[in-house]
Amino acid sequence: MDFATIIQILDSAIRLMTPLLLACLAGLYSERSGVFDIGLEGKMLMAAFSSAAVAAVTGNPWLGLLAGIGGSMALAAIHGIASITFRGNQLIAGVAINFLASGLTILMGQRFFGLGGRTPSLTGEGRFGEITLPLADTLRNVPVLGRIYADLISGHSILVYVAFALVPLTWWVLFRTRFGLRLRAVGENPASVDTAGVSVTRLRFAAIAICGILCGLAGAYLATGLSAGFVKEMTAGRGFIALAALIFAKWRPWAALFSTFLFGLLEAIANRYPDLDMGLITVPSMFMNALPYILTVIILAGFVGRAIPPRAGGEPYVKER
Amino acid sequence: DPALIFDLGGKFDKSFNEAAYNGAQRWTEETGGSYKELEMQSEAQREQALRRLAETGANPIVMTGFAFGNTLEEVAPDYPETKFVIIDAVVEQPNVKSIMFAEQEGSFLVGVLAAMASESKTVGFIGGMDVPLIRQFGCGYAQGVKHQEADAKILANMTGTTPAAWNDPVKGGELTKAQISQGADVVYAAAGGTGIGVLQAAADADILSIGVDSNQNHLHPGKVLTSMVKRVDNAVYDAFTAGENLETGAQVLGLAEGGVGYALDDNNKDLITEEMKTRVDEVSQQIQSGEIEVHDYYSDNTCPALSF
Amino acid sequence: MDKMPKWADVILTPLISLILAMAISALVILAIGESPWMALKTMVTGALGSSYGWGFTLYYTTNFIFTGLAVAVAYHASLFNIGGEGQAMIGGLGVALICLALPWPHWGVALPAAMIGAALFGAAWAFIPAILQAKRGSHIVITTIMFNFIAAALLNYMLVNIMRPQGSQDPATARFPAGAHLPQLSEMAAMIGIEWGKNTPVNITFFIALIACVLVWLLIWRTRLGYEIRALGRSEPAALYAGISPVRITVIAMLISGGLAGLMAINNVMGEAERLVLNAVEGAGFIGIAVALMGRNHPFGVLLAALLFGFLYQGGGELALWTTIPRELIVVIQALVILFTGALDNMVRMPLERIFLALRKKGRA
Amino acid sequence: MTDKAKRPETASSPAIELRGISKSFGPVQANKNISFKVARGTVHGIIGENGAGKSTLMSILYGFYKPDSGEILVNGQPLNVTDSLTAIRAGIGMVFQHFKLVQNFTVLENIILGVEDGKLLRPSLAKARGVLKQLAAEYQLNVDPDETIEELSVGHQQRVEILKALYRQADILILDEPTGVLTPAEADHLFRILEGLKAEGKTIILITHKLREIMEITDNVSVMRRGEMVASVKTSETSPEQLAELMVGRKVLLNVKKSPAKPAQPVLEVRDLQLADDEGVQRLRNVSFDIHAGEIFGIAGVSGNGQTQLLELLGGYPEKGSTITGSIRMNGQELDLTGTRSDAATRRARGIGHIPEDRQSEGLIMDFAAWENSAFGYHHAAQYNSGLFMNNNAIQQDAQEKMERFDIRPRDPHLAARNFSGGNQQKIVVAREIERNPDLLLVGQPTRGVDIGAIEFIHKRIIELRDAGKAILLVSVELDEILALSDRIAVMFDGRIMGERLPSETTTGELGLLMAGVTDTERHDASEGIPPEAKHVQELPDEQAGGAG
Ligand SMILES: Nc1ncnc2c1ncn2[C@@H]1O[C@H](COP(=O)(O)OP(=O)(O)OP(=O)(O)O)[C@@H](O)[C@H]1O
Ligand SMILES: Nc1ncnc2c1ncn2[C@@H]1O[C@H](COP(=O)(O)OP(=O)(O)OP(=O)(O)O)[C@@H](O)[C@H]1O
Ligand SMILES: [Mg+2]
Ligand SMILES: [Mg+2]
Repeated sequence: MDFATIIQILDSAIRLMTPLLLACLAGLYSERSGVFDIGLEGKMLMAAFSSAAVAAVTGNPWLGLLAGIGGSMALAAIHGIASITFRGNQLIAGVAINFLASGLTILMGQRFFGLGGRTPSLTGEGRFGEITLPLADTLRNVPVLGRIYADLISGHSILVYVAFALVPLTWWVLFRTRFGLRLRAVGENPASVDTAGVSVTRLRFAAIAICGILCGLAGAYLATGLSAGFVKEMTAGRGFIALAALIFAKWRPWAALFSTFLFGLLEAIANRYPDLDMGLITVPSMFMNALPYILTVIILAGFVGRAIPPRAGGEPYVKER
Repeated sequence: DPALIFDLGGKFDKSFNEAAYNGAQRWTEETGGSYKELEMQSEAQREQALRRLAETGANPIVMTGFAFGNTLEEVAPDYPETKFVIIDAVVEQPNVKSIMFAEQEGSFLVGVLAAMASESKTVGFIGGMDVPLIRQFGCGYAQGVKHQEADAKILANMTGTTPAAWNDPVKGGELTKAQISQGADVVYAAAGGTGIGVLQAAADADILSIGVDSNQNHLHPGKVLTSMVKRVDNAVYDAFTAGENLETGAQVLGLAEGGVGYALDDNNKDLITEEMKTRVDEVSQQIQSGEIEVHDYYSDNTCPALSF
Repeated sequence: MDKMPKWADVILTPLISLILAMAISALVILAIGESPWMALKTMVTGALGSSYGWGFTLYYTTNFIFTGLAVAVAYHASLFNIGGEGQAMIGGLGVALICLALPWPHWGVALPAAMIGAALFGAAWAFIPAILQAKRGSHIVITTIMFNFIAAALLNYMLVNIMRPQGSQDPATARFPAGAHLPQLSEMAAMIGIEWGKNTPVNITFFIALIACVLVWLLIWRTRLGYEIRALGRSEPAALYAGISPVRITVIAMLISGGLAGLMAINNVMGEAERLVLNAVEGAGFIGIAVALMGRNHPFGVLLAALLFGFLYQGGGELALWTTIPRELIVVIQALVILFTGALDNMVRMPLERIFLALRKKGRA
Repeated sequence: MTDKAKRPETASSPAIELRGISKSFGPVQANKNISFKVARGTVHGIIGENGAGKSTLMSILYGFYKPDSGEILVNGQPLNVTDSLTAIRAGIGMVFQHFKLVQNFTVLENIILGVEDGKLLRPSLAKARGVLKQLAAEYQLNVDPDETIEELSVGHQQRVEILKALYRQADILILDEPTGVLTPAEADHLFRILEGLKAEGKTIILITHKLREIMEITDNVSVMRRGEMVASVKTSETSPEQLAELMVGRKVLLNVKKSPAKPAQPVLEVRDLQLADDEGVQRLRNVSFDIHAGEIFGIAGVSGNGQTQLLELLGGYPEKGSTITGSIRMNGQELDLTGTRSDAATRRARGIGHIPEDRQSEGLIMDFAAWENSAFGYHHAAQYNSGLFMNNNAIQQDAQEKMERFDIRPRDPHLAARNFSGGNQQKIVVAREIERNPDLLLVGQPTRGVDIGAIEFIHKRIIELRDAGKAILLVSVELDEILALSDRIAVMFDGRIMGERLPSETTTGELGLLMAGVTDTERHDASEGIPPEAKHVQELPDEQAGGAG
């Protein structure tokens, strides 16, 4: 494997991990506040659709992004009302959101654009373009570091940089601010927050709203950054992978960066080597496709150990029964 | 009235269901006739849909997709008065017309074009879900490339192993970029909705791509080298036109029958040079005359030009 | 003391929730410019209006019973098995291998053998996540999600490269021998001279599913094993105190769960398709999650929820088949039903409780 | 945080006045039209049986629950307590029966939660660190501010709760059963702190089941029964007997009578037991003792000195990853220490019953009905099964009878365990274990948080079992309980048995010294009369354990 290949694989891994990272951080806020979210997939899908739809109509990806966030937030609101206000089962609410998004996106797409659920393809300014960082072209000729800067670090969509910046930001919010302290507390023991005179409901809604925003970014990146429009079911299970990455990361931001990178990397490797020729036998492409999942299981079994979720996670906060 | 049943992908699958739909639309526009159409919702419905349509007197009943083969085998004898048309599978019943497309031949042609258009002599193939049909596409393509350029390199990827592989433009784009980084400068997508991502990524990187099933040249004018068209629309149109007098039996639509081919239109006329056009037409003739024999993947589940 | 009578909680609450879900669905249908009334009529007649509709409704119900029970059993041990999809896929593989292995003389012999194959393969697919959870603490939610993907790849490989008959382009196995043909309910009805559900896929597996409900009920609430499963699910320290081995129970519960999911293949692979196709499970594993949660993880609840989803599936299918309403509408309706009956149930229950409390106070005064 | 100057201090008005407070939870009326006053600068006790409504009333005062009706006056001013923040601002602090701490937060983080200054944590933490140091010095409330809660002993966790209230500058401090989880030394320490607070003019409301504490520390006492306030009296004008009668509504025996033991053959012989946990920390060191049929062997000690590990090991479920050596003989037969035949089920089959220290997380499945719990651990017994299935009718029948014999209320076997009060939950466990008639009964903290009536009952049953010729191992942090029940007393410290005494020949003072790790030889050095400093007692084992590991 030469240097250029490594750069290419890493570059691909970065693009592939970005939606996972955004969704994973989204889930992190929600679950840290004690609301389990298996509806990440649905929110991303809805965001992908609404961002692509609005970007297609207006030709402006930023308006698309706003719409994406709006779409995802609408589903987040449903999740909140069901699982916080009415103390419903968080998992069921998440399942419902996934179905809802899967149906509604196509229904609306068909109604607005008549393309069987697709949105028209975005062209030129309608998408988030790749940003060339300053001096990327001049530095490209510097050995190793220059290549890394120019080909790996530079040249991504703005949302990629946002996603990476969100990791330290999330860490900082969680562990250095009042809001973060309360958020973590409410996910561990809501009664402690309640008896301190802080509203459990408000905190959890805030967390869910942030989750909605981040899923919005993830969806918008899929539809208006990585591709040029919406195709039905285009999230293709990434919400579930993000959830797995979140558990993998034991609900910690830096670890989330690592775990989503791992998923991105494994997928990039499988993409690059569709059938691995290992001398005697050739590993069939099906197994290269499944490789990221197999390796995840192995890593999980071998190195990660028990992941303990936020203690109050999954349970609605009920004072009086 | 005739009837048309779409397979699970749905009629807007950007692939052959959509082509079938277009054929039926064309027939409606030209004849003013009407037809019934159904989209499959689940595996178990196939039989239900066939029987219900037959009972309501629809004739002929056209269905797209090999997955109907087994069911039709059972249902057809129960409705001897009704004619059935199945696309992509062979069902040996007196009242069934089976239409197969020689995808390998069309793919062979675009393979030749790809090899000629490629400067790096490295070309790519991206399939959707890893099923034999897609391997047939890939195999024909690879043979065409090798025929033209014996030491050309062919990169092949399948998107995945679940139906999600048909609708993952993001992964399609990523696979394209991976192939580009390995030198590919022409990429052929046979991947339904995933292909949209492939064509997009190719256009973004300013390399050439090849569309599939219907003419996709217009998606990125000047960036799509050509499309391997599979004239499912014609097959449906013809079946509808023939109506109840349809001739049954098996039929393979290859280059000779105009069932498959490559698309040439305003969008790609600057990409296909005179030389390329001459060459590809020559190859087409050779295939039709049997001078070139294109290997059929189904015949032995192997491909001489590509390993899966 | 309960805040309201049990019947109100078990019947009234879900009923009102269902009506709410239907009302919102009607609004959605109006919004896409169709008539809700027509839609409802199509769905009801299509799914329940004829023996034909019932034949399909019950066929889907059968699938959902198995996957729903699978999720429910694991849930009692507080294991969230998202892997029903993969376990059912691999169960199908088991069925296919067995059905194709021998020229079965009669279904009466083939069925038990295939059931064993289905259950064993499904259970085997659940075993690795189970043992990893029990011994290594690897989170079962992740491992079962991963095993869904791996199962898809494995099945893909088996069907495309190994089990596909020579020359066929369909990634599916050959047809099972005639001796492995399961009696359809219509055939059974015909034997006693009734014409019922002609050409519908519902078959004898439906009764097996009903028996499975009863057996699961017995298992969970009448056996020591079920008692231990429930105890472990509620409190691991207490289980240890009582001499219940968490490792053993975790593994057993997941084996049963996977086995049940695998058994679904008897219905769709052996009973309906009579061969194994790639897409055989069609998401029933995921619907099983909704079914179990809505059925409150009780076999009887699972049965009812499976019926509801069977109805939605068939009625919705009819809707998409015969009207211009896109099929995605059914997905939306399903989502709304799950949302209102499963997650927003307290929205209905809380006011109801207040009403009943007021009534009781009045009654006392 | 609130500014003290803003609070009106009318000398004549009581610190707290409640008028006509009522509260129902669904059909249950927890508080019925309660009115009462707490004078400023006093310690006011509240007693009442389990479920009488004490916690509910205090939670209302603290804004945790909303009352259905009634009025709250603080310092003579009506206060609309809508949430806990209002209460905190009005100078009310509360230490809940079940602590409201975040387990994986540090002490400091828990302290500032909800009263952070500003949006960033750093300044708040720095400030709290300073204040904490000051408070610690002022009230001897030492805790390491950077320790996480889950690492702390229960006693220390309680200190954190008190510090939380003080940090919020509470003038009125409510403590709900604070001593239920404390050792005598810790409790004494707490009371000294409370006296100090009172001396500063703070008002304290103390809920407890222990009449001795009421008599010792309170100025006034109120009695609750079934949601009503039945009496409010000056402590100096009442007696424990009178209070007990007010509470329960009948006469109670405050000390169970028992005849001298008639020990017979040894039932349990423990030799050189060693246990190191999965982190290698030595939890049991060379523990050896015998228990004979017909005697109660009491183990006293500050919690966290290996008693839990001893009980779990004998009960068949030592912590995962422990290394164990030594030998245990039961009725002359060797017991497996590891492997599948060392689990709790096997131990039960050998005739060992076990009333665990923690009834809620170990002894009961809270979501199971009482009848299901009544067979827990014995669900394989022949009498509860018929063939493949469990015989639910038999179990229910049996549960019904146990509930009669043990006076478990409400007498409804179909009610879930969580819906019984703590005392009745404990009775379900005690009934289950005693009625199996085990040869050896392991008993851990049998009356923690249980009211007087129930304590009397449980003690009687344990003695009856002894008199039926069974061996009993009693572990309790309540010295009174140990002294009242045991025929022989051992004291555990840092995983070791420090010594054995006969109850008739020892004193609380002597036992207290042993519990602090002071042996007979060292004892001459220890100055007479000064009990070991509570903090010292608490922290010694931790340090030593850490050193060993
Ligand atoms: N959160 C709650 N939800 C419903 N009912 C409750 C709740 N808390 C208390 N109750 C009811 O209120 C009554 C009073 O309970 P409370 O906890 O105030 O008693 P208590 O006097 O503190 O008892 P204990 O001595 O056991 O602590 C109980 O009988 C119970 O039925
Ligand atoms: N969340 C709740 N839901 C229903 N009932 C409750 C709840 N909390 C308390 N109770 C009721 O309150 C009563 C006393 O419960 P509480 O929790 O105060 O007891 P406890 O603190 O466990 O007992 P103890 O004081 O003996 O430790 C019980 O009858 C119980 O039914
Ligand atoms: Mg209590
Ligand atoms: Mg209480």
